[in-house]
Amino acid sequence: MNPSLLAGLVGAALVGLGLYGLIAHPHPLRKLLAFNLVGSGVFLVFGVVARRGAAAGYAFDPVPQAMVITGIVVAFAASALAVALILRLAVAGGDVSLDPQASGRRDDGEAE
Amino acid sequence: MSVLPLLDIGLALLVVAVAAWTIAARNLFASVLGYVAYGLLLALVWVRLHAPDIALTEAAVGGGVTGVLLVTAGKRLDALKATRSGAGPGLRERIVAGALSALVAGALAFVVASLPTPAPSLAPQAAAAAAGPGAGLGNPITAVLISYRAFDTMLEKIVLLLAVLGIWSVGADDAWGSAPAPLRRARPDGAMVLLARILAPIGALIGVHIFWVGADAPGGAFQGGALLAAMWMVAMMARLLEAPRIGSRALRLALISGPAVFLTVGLAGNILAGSFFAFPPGFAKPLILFIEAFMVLSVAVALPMMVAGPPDGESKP
Amino acid sequence: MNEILLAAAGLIVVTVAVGLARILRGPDDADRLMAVQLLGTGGIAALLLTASATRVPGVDDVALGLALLAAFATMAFLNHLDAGEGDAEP
Amino acid sequence: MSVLADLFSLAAVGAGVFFFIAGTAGLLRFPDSLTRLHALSKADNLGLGLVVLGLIPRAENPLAALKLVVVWALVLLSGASTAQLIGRVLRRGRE
Repeated sequence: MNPSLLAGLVGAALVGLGLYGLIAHPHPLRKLLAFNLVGSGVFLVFGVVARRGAAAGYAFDPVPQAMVITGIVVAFAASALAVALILRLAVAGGDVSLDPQASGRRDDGEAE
Repeated sequence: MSVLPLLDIGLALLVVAVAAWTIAARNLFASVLGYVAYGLLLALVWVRLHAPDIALTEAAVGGGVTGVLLVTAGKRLDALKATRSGAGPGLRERIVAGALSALVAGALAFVVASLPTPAPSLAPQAAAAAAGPGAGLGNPITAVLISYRAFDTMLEKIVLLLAVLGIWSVGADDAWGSAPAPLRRARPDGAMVLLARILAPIGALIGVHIFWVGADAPGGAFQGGALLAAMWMVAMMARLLEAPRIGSRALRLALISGPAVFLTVGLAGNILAGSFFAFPPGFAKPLILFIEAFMVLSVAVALPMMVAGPPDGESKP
Repeated sequence: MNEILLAAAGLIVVTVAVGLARILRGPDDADRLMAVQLLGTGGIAALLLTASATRVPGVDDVALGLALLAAFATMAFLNHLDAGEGDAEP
Repeated sequence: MSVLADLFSLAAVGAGVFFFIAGTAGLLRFPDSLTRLHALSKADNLGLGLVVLGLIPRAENPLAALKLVVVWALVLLSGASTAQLIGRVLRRGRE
């Protein structure tokens, strides 16, 4: 098995694991973490494409690699914004539930 | 029988196992610890894929700064006593979710296994950009980021700026203009202060080095900036430095300097070299380093402000 | 020679993987932090060995970055761990 | 000369691997957190140090060799101070 195929399979497995965590975890920070796993899995697939595209004297294709670097930065920016929103949700509602029924209970509990 | 394939397979299994741990862990702290370990291992995988630039970025952002962002967020949630997160899905939903995830992963694995041979490549264009008139950049990735796909890179810096603005705007109205909450409230231990005092300056030097060699070797503006950002946060965690007020003019200028300089040089290219983001022949390399220096500044300031979060109004200006 | 260096890298990765069992077992967060620290050091060692054997250029800078960021992340986790100690007071 | 250098590399790297294994064994086998901390610092300091020592003769230029030493020094610095901090957290947990 060649290294780039192996890395591609790892990327696919990471996307699957992250997707499962994204659906199955109730806690939004855990969902965010799982989403980051999906992201890095996709980046790894990009990395495989870059490695396979070795040409012009380089051991890799620089264009997908540069896109991955841009992608990592943008993913971080989105994560940071999501964290700020989650914290705001906690300040506003007293918990971090994304469940509409739970937030219904939360409204009952609030002294108006 | 070579050892290398065995090493690769061991590394691959380890990465997947640690990723599974971050999903399976019971508490948030353990899960984030797993994520940092995962970022580190992924950096090794990137080196095996001949991508040291991405390895640095992944270690800096994936392992380091994202981990710190999440652990800081978890700490703040604890302080709010907001730990209740509602029940997770039931067993049946979990099985369906598992099946769906397995299906997606399987499809992606199939696609990866059936990628076309010979692989399409934009490497010749990147090589042309790297060797372009007066450029002479040894690192083709820097050439792609600043020259071949300059527009993307500039927009990425604007995304960073927008994220900072978005984060600031979720703060309370009357807190506007004040400083974000400190990364640590308690007085730090002596050992932590000592570590920060030694680590931060050395780390900042290494950050500048990685930016500087980025034109010809792995490294570059973002990686250097991320290291500088991490060192600023180290100093903030030891309370050697305090987070600036978000109303501070110096902070705001530093934040916009990267995209502003990039855009100005891009527009100047319209006049001097005939097209947007074209660099005049003979000046490409110094111009690229000039743009990158301001990008380093923007990144180094934007990342800690994102981790620090919205202004909180409590800290005195 | 290269093969032996790779084998050493592999041994370290395996060792560190076994050490990760510590993360899974706990019992508390300080032990988990130690295991991640071991993984960081072992990861850097494996990285340097592999890079030396496969001649990927520029890996010394990656190792520098990893060493810095491992220290940075450890500090943040410690920051969280000793939070109980009068963290409420500003 | 190069054979000698190779032998030196092998010996140092081998000793480094030994300390990694010893450190991990300690992390897994020692009864309480403070002794595990002790085991961990051996792997950090000696394991990586010996690996770095073994790789120095193979470095491409003096700057790369210097960087290897700096990597080790950084790990030493952070390992020493975080061991101290972890120790305090553990002691506080006991009280």
